[in-house]
Amino acid sequence: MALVETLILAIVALSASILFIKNRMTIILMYAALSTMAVVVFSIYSAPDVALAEASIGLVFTVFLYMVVLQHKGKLWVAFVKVSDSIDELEIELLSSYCESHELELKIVESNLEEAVKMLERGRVEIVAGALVNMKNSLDTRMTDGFLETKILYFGERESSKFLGGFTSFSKASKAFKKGEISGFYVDLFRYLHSALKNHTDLVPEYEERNIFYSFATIDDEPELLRSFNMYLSDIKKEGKLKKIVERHVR
Amino acid sequence: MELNLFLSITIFGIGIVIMVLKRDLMIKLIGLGIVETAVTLSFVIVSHNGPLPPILTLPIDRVDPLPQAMIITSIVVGFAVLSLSLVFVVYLSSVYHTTDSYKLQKRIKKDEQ
Amino acid sequence: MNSDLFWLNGHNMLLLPILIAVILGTLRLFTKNRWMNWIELLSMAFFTVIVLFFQRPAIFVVGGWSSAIGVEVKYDSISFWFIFSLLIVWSSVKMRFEKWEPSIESMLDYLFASMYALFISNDLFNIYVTIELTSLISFLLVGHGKKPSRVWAALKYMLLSAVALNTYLFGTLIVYYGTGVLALGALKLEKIPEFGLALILTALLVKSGILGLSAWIVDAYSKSETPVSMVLSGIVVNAGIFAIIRIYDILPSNLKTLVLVIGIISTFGGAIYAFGEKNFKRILAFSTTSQMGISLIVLGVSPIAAAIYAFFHSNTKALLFSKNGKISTTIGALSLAGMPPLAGYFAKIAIGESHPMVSILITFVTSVYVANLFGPDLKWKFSPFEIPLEFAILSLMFLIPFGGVMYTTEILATIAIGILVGKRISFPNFGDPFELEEGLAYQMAFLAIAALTVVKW
Amino acid sequence: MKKISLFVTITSVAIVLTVSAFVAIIPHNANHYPLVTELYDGSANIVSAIYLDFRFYDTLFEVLIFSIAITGVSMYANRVKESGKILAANSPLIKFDLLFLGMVIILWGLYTALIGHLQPGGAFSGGAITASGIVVLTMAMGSEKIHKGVERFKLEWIENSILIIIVLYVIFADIPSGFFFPGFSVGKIGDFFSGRGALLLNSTIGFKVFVGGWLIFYEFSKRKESV
Repeated sequence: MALVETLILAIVALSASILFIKNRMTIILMYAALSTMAVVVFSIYSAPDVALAEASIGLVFTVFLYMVVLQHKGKLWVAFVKVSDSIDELEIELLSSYCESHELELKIVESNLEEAVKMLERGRVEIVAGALVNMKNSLDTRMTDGFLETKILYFGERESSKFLGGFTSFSKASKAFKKGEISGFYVDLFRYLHSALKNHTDLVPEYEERNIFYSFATIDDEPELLRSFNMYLSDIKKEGKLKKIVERHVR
Repeated sequence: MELNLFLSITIFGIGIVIMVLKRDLMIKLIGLGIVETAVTLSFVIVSHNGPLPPILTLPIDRVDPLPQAMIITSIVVGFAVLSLSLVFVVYLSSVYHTTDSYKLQKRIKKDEQ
Repeated sequence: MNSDLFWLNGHNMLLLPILIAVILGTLRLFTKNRWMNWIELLSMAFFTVIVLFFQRPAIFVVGGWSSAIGVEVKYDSISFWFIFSLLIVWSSVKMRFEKWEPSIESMLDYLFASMYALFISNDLFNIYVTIELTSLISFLLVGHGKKPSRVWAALKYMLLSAVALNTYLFGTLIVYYGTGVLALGALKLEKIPEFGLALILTALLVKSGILGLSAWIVDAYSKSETPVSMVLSGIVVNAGIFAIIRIYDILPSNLKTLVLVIGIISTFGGAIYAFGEKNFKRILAFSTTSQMGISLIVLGVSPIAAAIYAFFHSNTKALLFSKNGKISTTIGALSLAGMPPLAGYFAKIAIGESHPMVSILITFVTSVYVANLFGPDLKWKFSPFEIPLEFAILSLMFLIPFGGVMYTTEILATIAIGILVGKRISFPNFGDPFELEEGLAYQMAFLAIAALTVVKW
Repeated sequence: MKKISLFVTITSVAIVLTVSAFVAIIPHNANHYPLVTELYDGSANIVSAIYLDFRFYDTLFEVLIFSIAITGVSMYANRVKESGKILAANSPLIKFDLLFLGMVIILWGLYTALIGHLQPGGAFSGGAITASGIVVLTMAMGSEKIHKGVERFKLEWIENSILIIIVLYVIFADIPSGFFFPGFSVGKIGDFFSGRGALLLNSTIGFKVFVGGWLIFYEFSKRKESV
């Protein structure tokens, strides 16, 4: 029977062409077409029970399950560290506009700094946001380009001083510094201003380092995410949108 | 070997190559489904040694019913395996936010340290 | 059993444990009470022991049909050894009284049913169905627990064995295409297409924990919970080796040589991988691959010896995986290495009779990696669930009149030297190339080799 | 490493294909099964006679496999935190059409399951067709409204207790014959009450497959779009 041979050859061609296709939905539809042809072959070869079972279980219900489970919109998982309102709103707006431009869904997990970094290393999130500065020995993950210039304020001696002295907040670090547990630490401008405005701290920075930028930390096994995000940042810099967003939030 | 059986073995091999080549776990599962389709096809081809379906017909002019009964069993088994592996993939992607098998293995290795 | 009371003849008594296990497993879903474990233990032990003691070797067709249209079951001494080890390991796992949810407990009962059905099965397709059921249960058991890495191990296991079982199905089809029968008893008389046998053999080797071919084994054993590891290494790993024993005498001679070669490779390769390991469970996982290779070598000598070897190995490995205390670990390790009064020694005699050099070499490599098992974290501890396992290990002592005693001093000296070497020298640790894609590649490569051995141009 | 494994796989698949092209098998053309199974089993459809009677021993394990899959899916899906749902069809016309279609599909599936020993069909395909009818109903009504039934009727309990019915059937169906697996009355061929236990088994196993498919779809639709 020539019809059956042509159908089986078509199945071979379809399954071979799946090798060269990237998109999941297309592949699932091709699988559906393939098993439909198989069902036709079964019914021609006078196996009605097998045709019915394959059509109901192997074709229809399986494709239903794939369609239900498969997501049609990618997600971007962000671990978010609250610092102060203005910078938080700025970062949220940047991330959400990035997600809009790339058809992603923004998922935000709030946590403190060290938990966020741990989640990033373990691959539980893809981006950490929260007033991170892209200078060396700040974080040992990939940092994006900066979106906002800031200053780094040094307290105590500058050598052997760590970001917040290894603590999670400015107040803890300053307490430890006053007690003399750490010889010195440095902090970015916003954290300092936030706590300085809240509780009038008497610590004055001895030294400040300029042209440091705020940026996001991305997971290290997805270079394409880093590349696309940097491209997006440079684009909105060229358009001047970045300036507007920054001025809207930060005075 | 008969042409149809040889073609179904070809589909079997293509399914396995899909399972090795593609990095996405969902597409690996599709490859597994293609392998099962190939096996079903070959069973039906072997069972077809007579013109008529096995309902109220003489043994001389009907197909062999035994491979059909066996392959119905294995279709159900394939559906069970598919749903279980699908729920495993859903769980893994809800923890690690990826279905790419290489990235998944890397992240799990990091997670265990 | 020849005495029929009512309709409980031998056929029905042979099938009764399966049905009882299914009923108990279904009832177990509805209750959380711990005393249900006692009911399960006692009833399964009762019905299985009746079969083990009174059942004579026989071949039935389920439902009393003719052998051509029904499913054939066969009970003989091989089934006896496998069912005996299944009963011991299963009841010792149940006796741990883990704090499990009811579904897992019921799955253990279904596991008993499916393994029992596999061990009396004599039909190619019935072997497929029971092995599939067994592996489905073991996937769920491997993934059980909080860690996500367990789920990845279970998924890897699932994909690899799904491919293997489809290969098995294809081989079954080709055998049926050429001969028209599925019952193994009738297949002996037919002329079987060897290509199908090559496919079947590949699938069964993948299921039986050979090094490389079953790439899932390291992760699945080392990452899962302790009782789950006991179940996997004491019960589930016997499925493949039992099916290989059943089909061994219908294999052509060149495939038999291939089985011997892969057995030797797996024996020493698994041992070499186990040398450099420090993790307790990973050592045991690689040792399982090595021991399965040994049982393939024994299979070349005689099937019943391979059955006894599998019996000894499953009890020993279950005892070792429990990692309960110094006593159990010492007994298990010495028995694994083949210390004379223990089970491992009498299991190794079968090789020693034909080629003693191989037996000495195997003892040496085994005792080298056994030395790594004794870490600092072992405590003096004893639990009642050990008792059946240790009794089973010591019980083979009564085989002395049959097995005979040979090479005692050589084996003792080899064990001493091996343990010294393992303690002194630190071996390099190879990484494990046993991820998903590699496993599929190994399967396909072995399939190609097996196909090349059977082809006639 | 991955590249090497891909290369090995492709070459060995090619080797297997070339070998299988040279393998010569003389087809045996087996056909062991008697005329229309008059003496043994009254069902007209011989495939159903095989998997409900001659080889029911295999089908028992098949049913076990299915119920274990259901248990496993509900066990592991409960660990997933994300949640989604399927919304109801917004326009009333589409809603009515989908409802009607779903009802028709469910009736068709029940018929297919019950008539399996006379016509193509049987428990597994019938149950799956009924479950896909439930899927269509879900598209119409939205997932919450439909899936309330799962909790209300304690479907998992019913679905599990069906196994006990099957095992009791196996044990007590045919005591005089002295064997476990064959069922009771043979019946006349083409008769609705024929094929030993075909009606009982088709209805129970079909119901089990239907409930199992519903449960699996329910668990997955609670985690919609999560991969």
